[in-house]
Amino acid sequence: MDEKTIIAKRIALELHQGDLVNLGIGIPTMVADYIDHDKQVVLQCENGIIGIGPLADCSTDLVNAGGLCATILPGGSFFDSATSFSIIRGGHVDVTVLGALEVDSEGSLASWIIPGKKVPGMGGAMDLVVGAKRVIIAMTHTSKGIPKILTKCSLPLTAYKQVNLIVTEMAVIEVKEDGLHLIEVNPEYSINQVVEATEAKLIIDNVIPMKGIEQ
Amino acid sequence: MDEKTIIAKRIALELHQGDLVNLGIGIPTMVADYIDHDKQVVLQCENGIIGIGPLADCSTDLVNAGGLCATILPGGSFFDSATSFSIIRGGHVDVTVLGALEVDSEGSLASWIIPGKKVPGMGGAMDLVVGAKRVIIAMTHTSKGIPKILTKCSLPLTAYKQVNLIVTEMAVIEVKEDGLHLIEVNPEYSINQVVEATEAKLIIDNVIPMKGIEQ
Amino acid sequence: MKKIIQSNEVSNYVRDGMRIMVGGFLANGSPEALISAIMETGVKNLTIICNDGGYEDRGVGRLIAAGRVSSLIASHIGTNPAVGRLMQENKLVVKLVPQGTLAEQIRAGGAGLGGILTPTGMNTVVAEGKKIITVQNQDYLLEEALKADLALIGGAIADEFGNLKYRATMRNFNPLMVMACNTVIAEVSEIVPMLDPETVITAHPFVDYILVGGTK
Amino acid sequence: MKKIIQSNEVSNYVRDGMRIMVGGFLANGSPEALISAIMETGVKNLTIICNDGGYEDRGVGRLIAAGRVSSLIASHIGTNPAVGRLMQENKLVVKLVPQGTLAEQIRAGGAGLGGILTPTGMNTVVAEGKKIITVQNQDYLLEEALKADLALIGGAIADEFGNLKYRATMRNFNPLMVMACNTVIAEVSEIVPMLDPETVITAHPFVDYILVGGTK
Repeated sequence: MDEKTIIAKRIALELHQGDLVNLGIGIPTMVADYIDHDKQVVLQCENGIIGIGPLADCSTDLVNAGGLCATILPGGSFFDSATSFSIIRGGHVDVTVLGALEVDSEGSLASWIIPGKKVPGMGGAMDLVVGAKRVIIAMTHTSKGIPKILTKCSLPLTAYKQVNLIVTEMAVIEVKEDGLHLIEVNPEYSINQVVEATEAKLIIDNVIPMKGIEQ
Repeated sequence: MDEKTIIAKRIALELHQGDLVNLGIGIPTMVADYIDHDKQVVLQCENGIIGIGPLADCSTDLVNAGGLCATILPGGSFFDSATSFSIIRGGHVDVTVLGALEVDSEGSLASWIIPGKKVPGMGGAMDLVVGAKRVIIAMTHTSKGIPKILTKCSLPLTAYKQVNLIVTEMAVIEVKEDGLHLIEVNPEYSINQVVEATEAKLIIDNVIPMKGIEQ
Repeated sequence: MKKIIQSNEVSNYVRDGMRIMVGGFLANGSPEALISAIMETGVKNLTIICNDGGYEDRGVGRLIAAGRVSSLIASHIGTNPAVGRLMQENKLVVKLVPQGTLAEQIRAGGAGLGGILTPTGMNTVVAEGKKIITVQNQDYLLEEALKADLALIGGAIADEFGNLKYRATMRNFNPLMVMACNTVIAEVSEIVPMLDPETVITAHPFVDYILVGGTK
Repeated sequence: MKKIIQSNEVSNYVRDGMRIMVGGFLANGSPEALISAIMETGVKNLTIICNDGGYEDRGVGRLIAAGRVSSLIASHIGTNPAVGRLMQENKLVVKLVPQGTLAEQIRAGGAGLGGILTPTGMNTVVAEGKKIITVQNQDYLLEEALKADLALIGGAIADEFGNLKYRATMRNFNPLMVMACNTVIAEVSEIVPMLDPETVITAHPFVDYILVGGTK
């Protein structure tokens, strides 16, 4: 199983019956493939849809937040961008899953700009992480060996102190008032390997094997 | 012709081709009966409708801003109260016609409260007079002989300096930077009678007979 | 998908002292069956946020006339004589708000905004005690966002998923209030299989309970 | 009822240096025929307000890639390499705005509000130089309302009165922009006799001109 699949499968477990969920572009989008169908999780996209379904050929007028042609599931609906962000900013999204370039020990994240190098823009990410009840970061643990979970973000922030959970291919880390708690580790790695791949201090009290990633 | 009809007929002349118009309760509502049908004036009600039509028996789910059962004309549409006041506050209503208890020489008006006596509330009036491009006041010239057009309003204001035109059964008065200009007088009254029934100073330069009130 | 409730279950969701938003404009689009159900419960001391005071025998005005309401936030109270009477008897506190401001404050509450900057009410008693914010040389009144515990929604038609659309002018404050309250009970005249996704006004995640009982 | 225009008439409504809002989200709901018509005119030095920079060959990105735009206000520019290139060449100034803030700023412009109070962007570079307003012990960023001279609207179906509805996710920023601009040109895929009054998204008084030319 590749690292993206591990991350997506693990995050799918965090979504509960009836949750309204916004999935970002990249690994977060893959989470949709692993959600238990009995849970009736409802997916929102910030371009104005509740109940987005699988991708489709472009015979529809409907795209997802990544601009890809998609479908709407029964019971879904369309709305404008102001309404969409009222839903997001107003705290009506239960969970948002987003990628990040860096996350830090206070739960701040950086994801929208590498000054002088890459400026994609923040899109809806700043609203999503401020507004959603729960913010889950889906990302590889390091960037080619360089830690992305830091004591303090070095890149310009997307938001300050908003992340609740970090899921990587190596571990699951919960952000609490007192810092980052390592709660699950992928059995393919040792706790020490996780600690070494993490710049921020990890609080290690009760680690269990990473859930939901059985083949 | 009674005084309300005189006022309504005169105001109807102020509405132009394609105008989006909001008519208040009372005399303003009567204006609708005298609009030239060729003008395609469109009526908006603040409870969420563009294209309101005549009153109806209560077989519809539709009321006007006075709570009376009404109809919608072809091309009309419904919307929520926030959208309705976006239209109003945002300057998209060309003309609003409203009643008033007092209007003054600066174009301020009072219409929503007589402290200690009557407190109906402002409803949508404060938004309408601030937002509409043109504010026309429809009212009897006096209240049983007591002037309602004053140097300075004595009652709590609905808005400060927002009125453009005052139409009564006696006269038509335009509010300009330098004060109130008497521009038309109902031939049944003399200019002196109008001046005596008005507390505010009237600038009298070029008065013509009141238009549109022929039988 | 949504929990359908009966009118005798409404009592599970209301309690003394609650802050409740009630849809409707002069009782058009008010949830009459839900209001009747609340009349049946003994709840009192309610704070009601509604466009107006309704009528003594229609809309939210029934709760007011029955003495269940201690505080009312509305834009207009002239159609319900009970409001003035109870105010004079010091049994009811009324806060009058311009209608567009009220609509926008409720919308802001649902949209996660702190409040609104409106020109409405400037230089009137409405502005007293409030912050003035200047933007691009124009003064605006800061009016704070409004939220509540419970929304009572009327004038709606639901589909089996719990999506709502509203009948004609019954839409008014209803779709704003569903966003601004912790719990939402919608009274619907009927439940259809599925609404066209382009015509849904309130999406199903915002509706907690549905009472079938509105007049058609 | 509305003036139907041909694509060669679009030049009557645009001029150098204009501030233009363009609907669409990654070119979904963008007015491609209107954008082509503007490409045909010689206008340049435009300020464009749009959700994103589109693509080099689709949406508002075509105007950017052709060097017609000197200033862009958007939430995302990662899909159009021309944007980064022109920025580096100092030919284009880009102001990045969080998407929800941008939507709400445009809505505020159309609604006569001075701006919005949002928690989004607090403690980030987005907050730099902006007023912080505290409401009920929470800090909000004051983001000013946005307006423009012209709105170019896409993804719509019109009726003979000029009312619009939008197809699926093509709604996005379009109905917000019609309210915030002095002149509105809507590109529609078809004109039907009359839309159901409950399904109209943009009422006809907001539409000045209609171009039939959108892809169906």
